[in-house]
Amino acid sequence: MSHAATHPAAPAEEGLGVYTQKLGMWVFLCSEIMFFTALIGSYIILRWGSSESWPVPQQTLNIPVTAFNTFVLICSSVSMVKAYAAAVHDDQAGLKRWLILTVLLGASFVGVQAYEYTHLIEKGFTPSSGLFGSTFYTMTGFHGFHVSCGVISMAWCTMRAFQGKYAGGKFHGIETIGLYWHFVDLVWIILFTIVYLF
Amino acid sequence: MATVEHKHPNYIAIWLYLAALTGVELVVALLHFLPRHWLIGALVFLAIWKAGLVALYFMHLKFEPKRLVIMILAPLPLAVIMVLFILQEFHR
Amino acid sequence: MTTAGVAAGEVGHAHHDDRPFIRKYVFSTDHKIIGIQFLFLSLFFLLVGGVLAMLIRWQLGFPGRAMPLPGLWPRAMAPDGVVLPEFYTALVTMHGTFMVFFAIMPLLVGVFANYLIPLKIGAPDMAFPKLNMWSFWLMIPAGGLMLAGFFVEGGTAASGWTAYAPLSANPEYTGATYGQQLWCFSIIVFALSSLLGSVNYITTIINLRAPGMTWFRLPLSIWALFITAILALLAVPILAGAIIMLLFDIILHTHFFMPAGGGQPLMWQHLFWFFGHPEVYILILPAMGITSDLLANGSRKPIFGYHSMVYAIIGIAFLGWVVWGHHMFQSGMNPRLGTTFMVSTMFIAVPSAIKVFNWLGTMWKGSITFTTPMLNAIAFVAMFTIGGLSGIFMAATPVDMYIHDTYFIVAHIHYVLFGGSLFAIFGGIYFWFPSMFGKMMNEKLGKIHFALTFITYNLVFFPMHILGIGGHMRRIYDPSQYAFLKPLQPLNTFISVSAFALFVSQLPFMWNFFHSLFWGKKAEMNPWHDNGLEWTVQSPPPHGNFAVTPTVYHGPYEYSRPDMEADFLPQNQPLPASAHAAAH
Amino acid sequence: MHWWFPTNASSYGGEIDSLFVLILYITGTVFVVVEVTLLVFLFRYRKQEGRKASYIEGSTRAEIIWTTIPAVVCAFLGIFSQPLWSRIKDPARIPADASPIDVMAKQFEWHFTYPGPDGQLGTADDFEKRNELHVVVHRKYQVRLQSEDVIHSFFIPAFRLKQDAVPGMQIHAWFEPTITGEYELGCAELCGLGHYRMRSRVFVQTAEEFAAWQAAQIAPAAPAPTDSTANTRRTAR
Ligand code: HEA
Ligand code: HEA
Ligand code: CUA
Ligand SMILES: [Cu+2]
Repeated sequence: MSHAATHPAAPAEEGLGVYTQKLGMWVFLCSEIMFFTALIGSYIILRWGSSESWPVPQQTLNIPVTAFNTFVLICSSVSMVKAYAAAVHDDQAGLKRWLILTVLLGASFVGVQAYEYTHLIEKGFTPSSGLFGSTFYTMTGFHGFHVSCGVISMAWCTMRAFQGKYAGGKFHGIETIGLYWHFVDLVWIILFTIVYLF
Repeated sequence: MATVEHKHPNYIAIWLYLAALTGVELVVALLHFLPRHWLIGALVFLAIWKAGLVALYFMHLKFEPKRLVIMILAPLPLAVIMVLFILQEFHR
Repeated sequence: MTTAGVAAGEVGHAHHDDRPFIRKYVFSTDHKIIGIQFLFLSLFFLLVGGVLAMLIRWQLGFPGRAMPLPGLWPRAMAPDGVVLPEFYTALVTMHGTFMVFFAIMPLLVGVFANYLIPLKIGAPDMAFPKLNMWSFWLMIPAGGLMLAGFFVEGGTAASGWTAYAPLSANPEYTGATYGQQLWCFSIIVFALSSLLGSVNYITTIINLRAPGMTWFRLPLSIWALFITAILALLAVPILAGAIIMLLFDIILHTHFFMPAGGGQPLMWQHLFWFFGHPEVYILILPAMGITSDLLANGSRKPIFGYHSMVYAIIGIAFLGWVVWGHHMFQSGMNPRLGTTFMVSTMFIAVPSAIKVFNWLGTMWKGSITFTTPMLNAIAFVAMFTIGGLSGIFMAATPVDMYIHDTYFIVAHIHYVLFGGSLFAIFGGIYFWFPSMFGKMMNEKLGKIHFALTFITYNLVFFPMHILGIGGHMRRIYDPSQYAFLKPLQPLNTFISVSAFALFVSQLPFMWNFFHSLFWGKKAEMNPWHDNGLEWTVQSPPPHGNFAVTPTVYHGPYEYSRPDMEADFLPQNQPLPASAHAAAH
Repeated sequence: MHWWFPTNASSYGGEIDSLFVLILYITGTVFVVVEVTLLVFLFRYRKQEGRKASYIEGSTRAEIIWTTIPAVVCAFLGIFSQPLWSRIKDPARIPADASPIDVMAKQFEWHFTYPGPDGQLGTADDFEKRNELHVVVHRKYQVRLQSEDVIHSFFIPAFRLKQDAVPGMQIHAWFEPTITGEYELGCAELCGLGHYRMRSRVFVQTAEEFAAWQAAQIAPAAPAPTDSTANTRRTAR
């Protein structure tokens, strides 16, 4: 549906050629990039800008568990994109199945992170224990927060899917929320590397 | 709204791809066979690689109009400018 | 495709609005109502900021003298009306914070962006009306949290609007037990509101332009608001991130900015100013856009060099990202970096020059009518130039070494923010009031308000340059502590008296505003003979704006075409047949 | 313009003043040009009966002119200011013969650590002084700024010198007083409620006066407490 249709005479103005929700989500993600730039950037600056020696992450953090968690998040991205494909092809059953899977995977990621946090804090590694603690909890914490938001909205989408809101190839909602979900995954890929592995 | 006509890439393949890369990362990171700065370089490279896969296929940027891609990449230079300036400032 | 995503039927059918009052005027998703809500809210905050400024001026003009009605002031802050040092720093902090985040920014980006964008680009509403509503309703808790500071133990934040760590990172340093936390929370909520706004504006302008409204047919006000939205979109999250870290330093005792734990105090300044300088352009670009529209309209002439005006806006916005260091020349930042920033800062004068001279060019050979909006727009050009030029002094690092953190800076701030932004805002309010409320504001009162404000404003802020050159530091509670400042004290007193006069000069505006709201004379169609689409519908425009989606045939500045009788041509009317070369 | 500035008493202060005045001339010219043109246009092109505004959309030539001129001017200003700046602030270019003084800023006072007769800091004969900076005229000094708590700013208007003192950093600045007399040192960075009275006196003395004073300081007789102890209201740790 476009103005151009109603006014064939007029030169229809090209937007970015992307429907509005998707464009809005991308614009929002640009903002998110800068938000994480602030957090990750500060970590980089504090770690490589200051002369002090930095604790070796692998001695404090539990790499295997987090590696597993990374895998979980990647899986959730796949299930998400599968859900999107299903929505495009109007395969309702598939859509619901993949969405539920995504929610579960996302939730378990948060769960594992909660478990990780509790253990670290028991070991006495807290936000106030040095720059590493400060940056670690801020970055992973805010990523976790984003995942949680994603899980909630995903659950909501699942509900709507069961109400058949995405039937008949109405995939815009799914694609849009999917973009957010993949972005969160993408951020984690970066975080996992520079926080856990360096 | 002709942005969906693209055929869907094989998502499962990309999934395995990502999993494999993660495996490589772990190997590189945990069995320290590389000198420190090489290690960092390799890991950053792998991370960007993975991120690229997610962005290109899962977020199907590969199939979006150029202008959108440009718009999305716009913040990155700013981010880099900020971090590099501040970094070299403390790195004395 | 233009309106991809706008539900069918929604497009261009201004249906008369039968929603209940609460959905229509309170929790409204109509961009016009939201804009007007922003108008009232931010004018209120402007008043708050103004009152705080008066208290500041009282203390500076008459150090240690009890304020009028001593009983009125809370004992903790001003026992028997005498301002305490801790209260003074709180005043300065809150004044800056309210003016920047809660008055000028919402006035420009909240009011005009919301009200004008859909109307001027021929869209029925914003791309995401619900988000838009939220962006307004978030401003209420944000402002509430900020005001709450005055009522908690230890008072409001007191580390300046720049909240330099570590002063801000440990309540013991300022004595503001909870104030700084409240400040942080408030700004975080504000950041959310701003984010929702920006996403809306950008998406709307990209995707919802009416047919024919090509990029280079957009009014400069819309161009400015578009670029501003991008700046806000990318700058504000940096502030949010920094403030979150600051907050954690305060409540979780992290060490981001605390040298004790290995943190970097200067990192706060870098992050803050990486946001802060784009922020100051957020505060001026829309004002520039509005000025351009008003000047073209007021001198009945096309804007001079439309394209370069657009590129100048983009240039300023881009350069704005690489100059933040000019706030940190004396901060202990690497001096070589200082040189880089000096040069980049100097070059911002270039796009600004283009704008100033093109404004002059616009008036050249015009037919200038001195309506209140036009007067304010002219004042913008005159005053922004002063403020901008004073920026050049500070850009020169050696000079900045002397005038940094003196009243020279304070003078600069106010010449750009009051002389610039606020005059443009006044002009904008006078200009679009008829469209917003269907009533005209009183011209005579408007002119009185303008004249008084213009004079007293200069009496207040021009002498501040001299204070600055005299070495008068900023943010000091009692200048008379310093022998070398004693001779300047009379000047301080003079400034204060003028400041009170300036405040009084705002009364005609307030009266005019509220009186016209109810008893103003009815605005006829297109009272200013403007070309904008917002004037092609009745005022106030109906819900959904346009009965039929307008088609745009030419740029917004077709004034006094030689081949036409009328001296204006709204954008939705075709060029006269004689026009061979189509305007951009 | 001297009636504006406090009298300059440092070696480079004069250059800063004249740079200021230079910029003042440049911007002043721009200011006059802009404002006068504006006023002339306002009068000349005010609405008059029978005169229609002429339809002019711009002039590339004009725009190129008023883009390049400011560009040139600003480039010139930048290049012109740079040497003075790096001479004053570049850590590498602090005069080698500058005698050191340690400055510790804390809410809300200045602590100075002077070298004893040996001219070396960190030796036994160092001595401390609060809110009193004594220096010898025509001798170069290197102040090593540190802060105990928050950011302060070491500002001696008469020397045109300003440099923040940042906790966790040691920042060096130098100056050479040129006129004997008493001046003031202020704190130029908001550092809390006592910011306004974080003030120290600066004595520029002849070598003899200084030597005498120095002797008096090192002598067992404890230095008399200086005035501003009285109004230290709250001191955060
Ligand atoms: C609307 C807000 C606004 C705007 C538009 C500007 C515009 C500029 N500002 Fe300003 N600035 C502030 C708001 C703003 N500033 C605030 C709030 C602070 C204080 C923050 C704080 O510490 O609290 C500040 C502080 C500040 C500093 C730090 C001072 C210090 O703390 O030591 C500096 C230093 O370089 C600076 C420079 C400039 C420059 C070069 C411009 C340029 O963009 C100006 C360009 C315009 C012109 C130059 C005039 C028009 C041009 C011509 C007529 C052409 C001819 C000109 C020449 C040939 C020179 N500003
Ligand atoms: C846009 C921003 C803005 C505006 C408009 C003002 C307006 C004023 N400011 Fe502001 N000021 C700042 C931004 C602004 N200021 C900032 C950012 C700082 C730095 C803070 C810091 O150091 O941290 C500062 C600091 C500052 C100082 C320095 C304090 C110090 O360093 O110790 C002083 C001192 O005189 C001062 C004075 C004034 C005065 C007298 C006004 C007068 O112009 C006020 C006149 C009154 C009004 C303009 C309000 C009138 C009300 C209306 C018109 C609304 C009508 C209402 C309805 C219709 C409902 N300001
Ligand atoms: Cu110390 Cu201000
Ligand atoms: Cu700036």
